[in-house]
Amino acid sequence: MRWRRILLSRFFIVPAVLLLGTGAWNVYVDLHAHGLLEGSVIDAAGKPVAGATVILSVHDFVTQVEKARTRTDAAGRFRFDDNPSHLIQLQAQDGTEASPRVTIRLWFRGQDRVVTEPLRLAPNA
Amino acid sequence: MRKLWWRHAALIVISIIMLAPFYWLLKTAITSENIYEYPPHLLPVRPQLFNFVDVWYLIPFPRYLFNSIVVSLIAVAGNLVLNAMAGFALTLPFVGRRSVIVLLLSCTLIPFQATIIPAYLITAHLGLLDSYLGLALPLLSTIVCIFIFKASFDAVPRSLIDAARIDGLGEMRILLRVMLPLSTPAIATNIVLSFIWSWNNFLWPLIITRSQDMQTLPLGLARFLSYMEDTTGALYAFVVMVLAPGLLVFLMAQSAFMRGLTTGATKG
Amino acid sequence: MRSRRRATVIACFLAPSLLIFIVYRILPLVWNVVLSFEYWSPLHPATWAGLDNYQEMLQDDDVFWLALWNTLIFLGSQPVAIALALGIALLVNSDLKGASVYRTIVFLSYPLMTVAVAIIWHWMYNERGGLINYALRQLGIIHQPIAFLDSFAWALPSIIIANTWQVLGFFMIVLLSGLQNIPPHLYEAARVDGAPAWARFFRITLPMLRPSVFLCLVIGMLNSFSAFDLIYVMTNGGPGHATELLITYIYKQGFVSTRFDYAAALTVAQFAILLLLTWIAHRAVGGNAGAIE
Amino acid sequence: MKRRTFLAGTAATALTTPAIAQTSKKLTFLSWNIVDQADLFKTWFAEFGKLHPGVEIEWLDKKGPDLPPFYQTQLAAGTPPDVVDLQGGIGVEYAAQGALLDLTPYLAKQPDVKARFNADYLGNWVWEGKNWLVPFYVAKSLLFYNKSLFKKAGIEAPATSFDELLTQAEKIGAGGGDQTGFLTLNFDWLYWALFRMNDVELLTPDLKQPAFDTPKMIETIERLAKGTAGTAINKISWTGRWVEPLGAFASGQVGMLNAHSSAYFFLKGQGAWINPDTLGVAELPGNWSVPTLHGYGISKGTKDPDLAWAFVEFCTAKKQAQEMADNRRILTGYTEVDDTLMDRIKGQEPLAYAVLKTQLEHTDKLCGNWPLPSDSRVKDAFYPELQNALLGRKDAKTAMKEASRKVARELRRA
Repeated sequence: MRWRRILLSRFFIVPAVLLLGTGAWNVYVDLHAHGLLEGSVIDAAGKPVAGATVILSVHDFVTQVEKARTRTDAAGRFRFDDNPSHLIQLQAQDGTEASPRVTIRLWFRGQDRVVTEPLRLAPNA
Repeated sequence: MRKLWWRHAALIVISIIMLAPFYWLLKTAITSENIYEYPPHLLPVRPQLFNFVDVWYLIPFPRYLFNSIVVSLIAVAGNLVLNAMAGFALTLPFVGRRSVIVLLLSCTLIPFQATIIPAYLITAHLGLLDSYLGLALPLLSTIVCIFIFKASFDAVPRSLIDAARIDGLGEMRILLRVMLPLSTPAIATNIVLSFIWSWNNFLWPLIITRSQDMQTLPLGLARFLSYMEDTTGALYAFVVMVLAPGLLVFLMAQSAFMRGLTTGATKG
Repeated sequence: MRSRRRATVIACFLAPSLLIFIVYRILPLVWNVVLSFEYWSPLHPATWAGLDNYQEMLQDDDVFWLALWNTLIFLGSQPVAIALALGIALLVNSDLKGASVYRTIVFLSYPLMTVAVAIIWHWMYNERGGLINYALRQLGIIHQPIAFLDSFAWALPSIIIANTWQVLGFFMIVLLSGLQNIPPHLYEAARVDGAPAWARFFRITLPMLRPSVFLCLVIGMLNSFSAFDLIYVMTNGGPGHATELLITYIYKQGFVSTRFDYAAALTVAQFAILLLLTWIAHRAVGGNAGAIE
Repeated sequence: MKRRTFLAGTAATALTTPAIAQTSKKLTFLSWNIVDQADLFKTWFAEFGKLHPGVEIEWLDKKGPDLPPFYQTQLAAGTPPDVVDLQGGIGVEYAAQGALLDLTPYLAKQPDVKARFNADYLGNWVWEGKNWLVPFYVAKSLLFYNKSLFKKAGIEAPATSFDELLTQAEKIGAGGGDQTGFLTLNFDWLYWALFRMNDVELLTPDLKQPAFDTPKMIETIERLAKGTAGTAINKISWTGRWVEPLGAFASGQVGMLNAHSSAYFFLKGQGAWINPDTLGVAELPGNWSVPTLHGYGISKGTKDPDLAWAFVEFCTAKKQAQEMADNRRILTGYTEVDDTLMDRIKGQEPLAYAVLKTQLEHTDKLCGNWPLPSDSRVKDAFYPELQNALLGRKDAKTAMKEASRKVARELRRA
């Protein structure tokens, strides 16, 4: 009988729930943290742009370091598969035109994410 | 019943004053607005939880949390054992009892900040630098908690103690079998107070820890404060993460703690 | 033979605690006392200085007197906090519905880390975006924002309010436990004699609360040490030396100006002053230090 | 740091084993709040380990206000860290106390190492003719100004004299709202250029006597106090520490700010309005500036001075200095490395380029960096009195007489 009282007491339930939650979250993170990042680049008129370079830079509190570059395919889509961070900025460049820096915040490092909002190129002001 | 309404009103005002800083802390943690703009917004603007993610990766939070927990557990265990024994010894009449009490009382008046170098030299001599025991050693016993135990032991009726002595129980068994079961409230108070004081200790860990992974939460907070001097949401998110464990433990234990302190040691 | 066995038992019950206090409190105090009569810095051998440190402290150092004055003001604010806590304790000490909820709310601020409390209040006193300036301006009490932590007049009161906010809960709890230890029959007798509420309060409640009040005063004195973190983070001594307490001045003299000998003299002075104050408080409460509830 | 360390940590608890593992040779490096470069340091330590097999580096990092207590306690215990990162006045103070190793012989033996550094910055830590620290992070005070407020007040260019500076401040201050003209940081003598441009000297050339109690000083203080009473000079200049003054300037209500280059990154984070068109950068009148330098020093109590020097030389070598400069966008005092950094960010961040450029010019006009063994005590004796005079709580004459008496006593005692 004493064991039942302890099991139901607050001091057991709250830590148990916390540990369960952490464990479940860890499993979810492992399944979704391959660093995949996909998105698309369009020009001012909205047409996909092929061959544009997309720069991925990791944004730290103090510094900002460029980590990877890739080019868009024929359909204007680009794909990174080694995103190391949880706070990154994407910028597309094609000749003189460039898109504004888009900040993307993820829930954990390397979270797989498809960027729905395309990077829109604008003539370099 | 008019008095009741007036009493509730006063208590509500007091509660608002006590809770306002917590609300502001939470609000700033979930929005990273630059809190230098005037007028400040009463309701959160564009709330988002990403500050917590940034903080989680910048400061090794689990490691600091783990260190703080281990040190606090050692301190709480030490406090319970040492304070109970000292409290019980002070209830027994012996020569020089008053001078020991005065000595203990005057010990509370020695500020820790002034004892850092000798304390460090002694701990270094014991070879406990940069270790959990070294961190917890000065906190193993607290004078206020000794007196809390002493008060609750004084209130135990003499008849019970004399009966136990007649049955031939040794002093230690009297303490364990007779005294402690009757003063669970004092135990609860001791646990909560020693946990709070060891959890909040800032200066001693600063001096005695060397490596990164021995630091405790207050050091992580002080480190973050200097590293992120400005007041965006990240600093406040970290403050929330630092306070949450302590508050969680307190809220869980508070009913026993409140009952302990407010129902007094024993009736009559 | 039995009393000698009892003495050894008492000795080994007291020994561990006393050992901790001797090693981490008394030995350092002795170290400070010895050092206060010498010239010493970490790499030089100690040379005898006689009363030079004390003489400099008393005659030459006006910051010492300012820090002492600030410390006394700070200690003077503790009875105000105790009175406030007594008011709240009386309010809560009834069979009000929700009384325990109010108790928890008021006590919620005590377990917080003083460094965290300092960060919160440091921002709340901010001139531009701070909550207090905003509230005062909305209520029309002030028109121009006050830079609380940067003004010589407001800096110390601001620190005292932040400290009171944190310790109010603990004082309330200690006083509440004192209140509830007062046997109810005393009140019935007074009510039967027709004594009005305030007479009951002054003739019964207050005298019976003496031990709790004394414990609060001792805790209040300890608060002047824990206020170190508050001042270290909020104002670091404040504009000029406006919020310099003895405890922060000792830390600065020791570790910033690397004058450990002078800091030792300050430590001894502070210890002596606090000992005197404790003795006075002890006397005022009707001297019986042992009966602390 | 995988998230699961929290769970793994709770399982494997080594309760009492001291963390200082005994290996063949251990070098302790104490840095001043550079925790953001943990990854960079790991690569350095690995590389240094390859050059010196069997050497293990223990890296400690303490933030600014916490480093002195930690270092002094280690000194008292006789176990000072071998290599220590010190800042400005503290460097000379610890050298004068005999805590640091004289680096002159090492620099003499390796002139190529000595040639790396900008002579003025290297000279910042010369005391009694000896070198005590080598710089690795240099900054000095400069004038940031709000171009939009300048335009609104009809001011074309930053001031070239103290009088012009005050009149410009008054003009901007009169702009209404809670606008103020000028604001300065006040820690580590950063404000001293204001007095140096008025030919005020703090001490006599032999650094033994105070020399600031002059009519010129009284006049300068009275003019600054009049400005502080009005809206020309923001009061936070004399009472704020870091977050308050820079936050006030970042809110866009202050015309000019006297601060050093590392303040720029804080301003950029706080002020959304800051871009090359709205934030101007210039030297203070007379090109005077106060340096705040970080340098590597070696504790005299080190067990292996040559190994410690090898580590200092390694950390300030071209490759390492370049990595530190690129990561933190700072100038290292290593002339060659700084030039390459400047070329790189010239295109990328024009504003950062403009800020950092001021740090490399007029390094012959440094002030406020006297090699004083009791720098913090002189500062603690002087500044409160100056502050009282500037805030109008005391008249300048009595404040300076009192400050002069106190500073003389501190100098006598050192």
